[in-house]
Amino acid sequence: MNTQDIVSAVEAVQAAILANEAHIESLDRAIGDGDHFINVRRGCEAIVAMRPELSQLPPAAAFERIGMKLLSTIGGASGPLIASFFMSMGRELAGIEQPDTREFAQALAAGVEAIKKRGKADVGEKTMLDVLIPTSRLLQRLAAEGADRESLCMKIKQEAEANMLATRDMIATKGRAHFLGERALGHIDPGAKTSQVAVFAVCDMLTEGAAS
Amino acid sequence: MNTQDIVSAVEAVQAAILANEAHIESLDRAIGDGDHFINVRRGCEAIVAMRPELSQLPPAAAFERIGMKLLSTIGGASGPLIASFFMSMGRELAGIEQPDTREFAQALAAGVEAIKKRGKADVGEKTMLDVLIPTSRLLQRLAAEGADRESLCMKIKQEAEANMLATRDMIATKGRAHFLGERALGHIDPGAKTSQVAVFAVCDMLTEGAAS
Amino acid sequence: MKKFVNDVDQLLVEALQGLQAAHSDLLELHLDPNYVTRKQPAKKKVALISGGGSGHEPLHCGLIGKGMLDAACPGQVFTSPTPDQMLAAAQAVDNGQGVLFIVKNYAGDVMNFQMAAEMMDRPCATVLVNDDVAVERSQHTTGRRGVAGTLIVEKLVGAAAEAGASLEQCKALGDRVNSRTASMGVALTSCTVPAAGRPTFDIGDGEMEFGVGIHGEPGRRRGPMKPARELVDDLLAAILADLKPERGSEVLLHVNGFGGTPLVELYLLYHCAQKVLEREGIRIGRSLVGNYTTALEMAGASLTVTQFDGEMKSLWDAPVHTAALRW
Amino acid sequence: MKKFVNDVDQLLVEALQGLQAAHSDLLELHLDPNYVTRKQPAKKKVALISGGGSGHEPLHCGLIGKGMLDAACPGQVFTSPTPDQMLAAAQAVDNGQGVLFIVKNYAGDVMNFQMAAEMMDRPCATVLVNDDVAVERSQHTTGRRGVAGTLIVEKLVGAAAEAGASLEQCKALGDRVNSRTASMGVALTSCTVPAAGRPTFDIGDGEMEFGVGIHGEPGRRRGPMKPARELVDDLLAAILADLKPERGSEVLLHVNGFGGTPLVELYLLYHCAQKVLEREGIRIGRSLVGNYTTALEMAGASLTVTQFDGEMKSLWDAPVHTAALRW
Ligand SMILES: Nc1ncnc2c1ncn2[C@@H]1O[C@H](COP(=O)(O)OP(=O)(O)O)[C@@H](O)[C@H]1O
Ligand SMILES: Nc1ncnc2c1ncn2[C@@H]1O[C@H](COP(=O)(O)OP(=O)(O)O)[C@@H](O)[C@H]1O
Ligand SMILES: [Mg+2]
Ligand SMILES: [Mg+2]
Ligand SMILES: [Mg+2]
Ligand SMILES: [Mg+2]
Repeated sequence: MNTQDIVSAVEAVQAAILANEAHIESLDRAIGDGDHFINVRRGCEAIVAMRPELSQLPPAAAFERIGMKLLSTIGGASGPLIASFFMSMGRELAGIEQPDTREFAQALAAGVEAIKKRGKADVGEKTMLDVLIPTSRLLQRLAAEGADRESLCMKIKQEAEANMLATRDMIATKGRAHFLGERALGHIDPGAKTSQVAVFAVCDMLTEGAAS
Repeated sequence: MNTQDIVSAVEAVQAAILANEAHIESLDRAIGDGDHFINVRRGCEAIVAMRPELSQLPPAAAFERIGMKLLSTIGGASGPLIASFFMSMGRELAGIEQPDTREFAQALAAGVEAIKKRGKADVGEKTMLDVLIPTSRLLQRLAAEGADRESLCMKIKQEAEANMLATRDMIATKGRAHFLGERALGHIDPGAKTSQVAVFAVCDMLTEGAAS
Repeated sequence: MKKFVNDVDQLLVEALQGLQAAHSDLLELHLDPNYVTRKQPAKKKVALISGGGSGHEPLHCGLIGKGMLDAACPGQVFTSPTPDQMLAAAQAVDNGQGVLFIVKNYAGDVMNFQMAAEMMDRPCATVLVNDDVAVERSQHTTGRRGVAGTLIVEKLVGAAAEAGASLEQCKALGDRVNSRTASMGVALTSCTVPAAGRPTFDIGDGEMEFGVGIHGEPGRRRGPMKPARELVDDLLAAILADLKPERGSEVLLHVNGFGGTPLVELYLLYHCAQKVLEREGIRIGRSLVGNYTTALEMAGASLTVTQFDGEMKSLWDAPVHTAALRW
Repeated sequence: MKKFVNDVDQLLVEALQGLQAAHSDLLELHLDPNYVTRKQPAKKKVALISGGGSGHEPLHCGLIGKGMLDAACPGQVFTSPTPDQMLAAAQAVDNGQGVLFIVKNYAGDVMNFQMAAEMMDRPCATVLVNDDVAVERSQHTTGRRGVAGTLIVEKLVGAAAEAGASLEQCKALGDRVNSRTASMGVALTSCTVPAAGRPTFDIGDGEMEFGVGIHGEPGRRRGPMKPARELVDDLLAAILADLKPERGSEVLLHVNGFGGTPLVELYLLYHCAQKVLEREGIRIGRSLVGNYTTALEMAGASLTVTQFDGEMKSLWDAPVHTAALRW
């Protein structure tokens, strides 16, 4: 994976987020304050605008720049969390010019760990972590097993999808949905949804890239 | 006509106003501020509550008391106008214990004159006066001609109805509807409507009374 | 209708009782007839009394206190108060220097205050406020309405009265401020008179009422929603056409919310208005932004410009201590 | 969506520019990163900085000035501001006595202020406001929200800071005020986040959301509309169950409108609340009624009770000069 992949991934995520606008927005309206889509879109736009600058950087520095930019762009609960994710990935990849799948999986796990720490949250609390933690674990395992990209991406997507859907039956203990108590039951967490959408976008980009 | 007739007339007017609530209210919502029905109902209630006191008084004093009570009860544009009407009728009937139709018509004309003076308005300005002025004039003529009650009431009602409907095609130059300019076209004036309703109620009471 | 209310018929009295209790250091409530006076009566000065239908809060009761009104007579919602209220208020606050009524130009308010003045045996004068340029002036009609400019008349005359101006001087100042003040507003929604229980008018999602008053009534014309910038252009064009201020003149700019429009939008309107005035070479000497002359929960706003002259700016700056304005 | 706006993405900056221009004697606006400071920097005192999503105006920018905040960091509508804003604001207003962040307890606000504190190399402390009793306290959750009680914390700590209290004293006072403050609210309508363009929730004509926050989000439960008296009973029951004030204790009662509810209704709520507190033997030492901690144009209101102790009442009375509070 190189910086060009990162830039392509960001573009793919932006496109996917925009394509899911109505759904993501309705989720944060239902159990949040209605701004999650706008926050994430603002973040995507800022990063896509940085493409020229990012292309000059090694992956580690690119991730750090992305994190810093998102930190001052998104705001809300998702801002510091997503920013911490990228900054931590950047730190983890320091000195690695072309991370392989295992190194990337390792960095991603560090990023997820940073979200857990910053948000003081874990699985089962009806947040983005319900998608990110299991998906990241699975990625590490598949990478260690040396799975081929095609099947790896397919399994990762299944895992993200299933866990995103599972947030529907959770009572939130973190984030705004927590204020709703039982009323949040039956609604998917918006952050879990964007995480799943992002995972899908990156997987699809990677496999399409492979196919082409 | 004696004070008992006045009290019965007040009750009849109240019932008629209540029966026309939706229509009157919608008219003042369309070209006013929506309170005309409430104002008039408040006035009616206050007078009906005064029945015991009124019954003790000669017509002149009863009209004056009604006027004073309405002055401190209705408010808005219609309050001082309707109050002036009754106070002036009271003054006009001073010393007359049992006014006949001609005397009553005379007093009513004085009441309408008081509205004109207080409101600085005349026919054609899209107000209650568009009903009251011609109706009062007709009453004076019919009374002078010695028309029988039945046909007098029928003609008076026709006059009130026609003139009430005619306000629909007027541009207002007085009252709130004036602020709307041409937009008031096509709407009946609320004060003209209540005036017509009141005229009908009194006429119906008088003719029913005669029939029974 | 969704409102915080117990019994619609008791709304006004219960709200007045709450007002009085929340400002017990400032206000005294009198019921039946209803009027509100300063807690600490003013010493020897012209007594300023205003009033009008309720539903425009903080106007007028929130403007009672040192440097502004001595008393206010609240009517039912959107219904002018009655002469007995005005007579009782005058009786309570006149200390021999005469009474000045500050009255918004509506048929109902004018006639009720007029009857009070006729029934009163003390020196009194009336300032009629008619700042709304959405309505043309005319000899043959009721003329223009009084809207958000009323607060400015009350503030400036209030300061003059506090400083010892005579009844004639107060009346003359009020008329002058009124003639140098122009307003115009736009509404995005109607409001619901509590006793009526439903909105006064219906309006579509992409529409606005242009040239509205402060009673949830329809305006001069209905038009499509426009960007704030263009709306402000339209409002100020009408206001400036009326006032015709010279380049370099100094004004007070008041952005008034009708109740249902958040401050963030009012400040945005201020920003737009400031740019227009700048372009026209007009200096904003003072400003006021907020919900002061409201129409219950109506969404919308008006712009008011007062062209300062002489001592008007220093009268604006004079101390005031009321529930809604204080400095 | 019907709002006064030019370009939704520019709404915040244009509104801030309007705010600054309308209060050019009081406020100074800094853009990119966005923060607002006092025009006249305070002399040698603890620097008080607050901030949060926009849409709650006049909170927080309207509370900058002598006796209250030194700076505020406005985020996008309902979106917490970012650490770069807080760092720049701290840099601008810290004069060596340390920085106190006053933060409403939301995951986003907490994390962004926390990251700013971690990145800062000056003495700083944080007061977390969590006065909303609609949400239970718990070790395992985000805990209670900060709502209208925030203004009270800012006022009292602001007065103490102005009087020379140290960073530790300000932090301790803020925590104490917070622990003695409880709020609860009810909404009759939702509001529309401008960038989203449609109401956050739909609600029927006869329904209300009970136990809501200030972001147009649904509350703890939806129920049928009730008379104001019963609503106030419910709200105060929850508040008093939390504060457990003794008979005879003295409180500040704050009736806060969410933006779309007219003053006349807020005063009616005050009247109802006053009766309940009277019945419970609790004295209302001070009160505040108005739209201070809003959720754009949401109709609804919250009640806040602060149980005074020691110097808290005199800190409330201490002079304050901001756009929204002044005495
Ligand atoms: N403590 C937390 N840990 C992890 N994720 C969180 C936490 N708090 C909130 N989130 C995530 O953030 C999402 C909301 O983000 P967003 O709407 O942008 O911010 P806000 O809640 O401040 O409006 C939630 O759906 C949830 O997935
Ligand atoms: N100057 C006037 N002369 C005669 N009638 C008037 C005048 N002004 C208003 N009216 C009448 O009053 C009616 C409105 O009364 P109402 O709604 O009770 O008072 P307001 O207009 O103050 O809300 C109008 O429909 C009109 O008939
Ligand atoms: Mg959100
Ligand atoms: Mg009316
Ligand atoms: Mg009226
Ligand atoms: Mg948010």
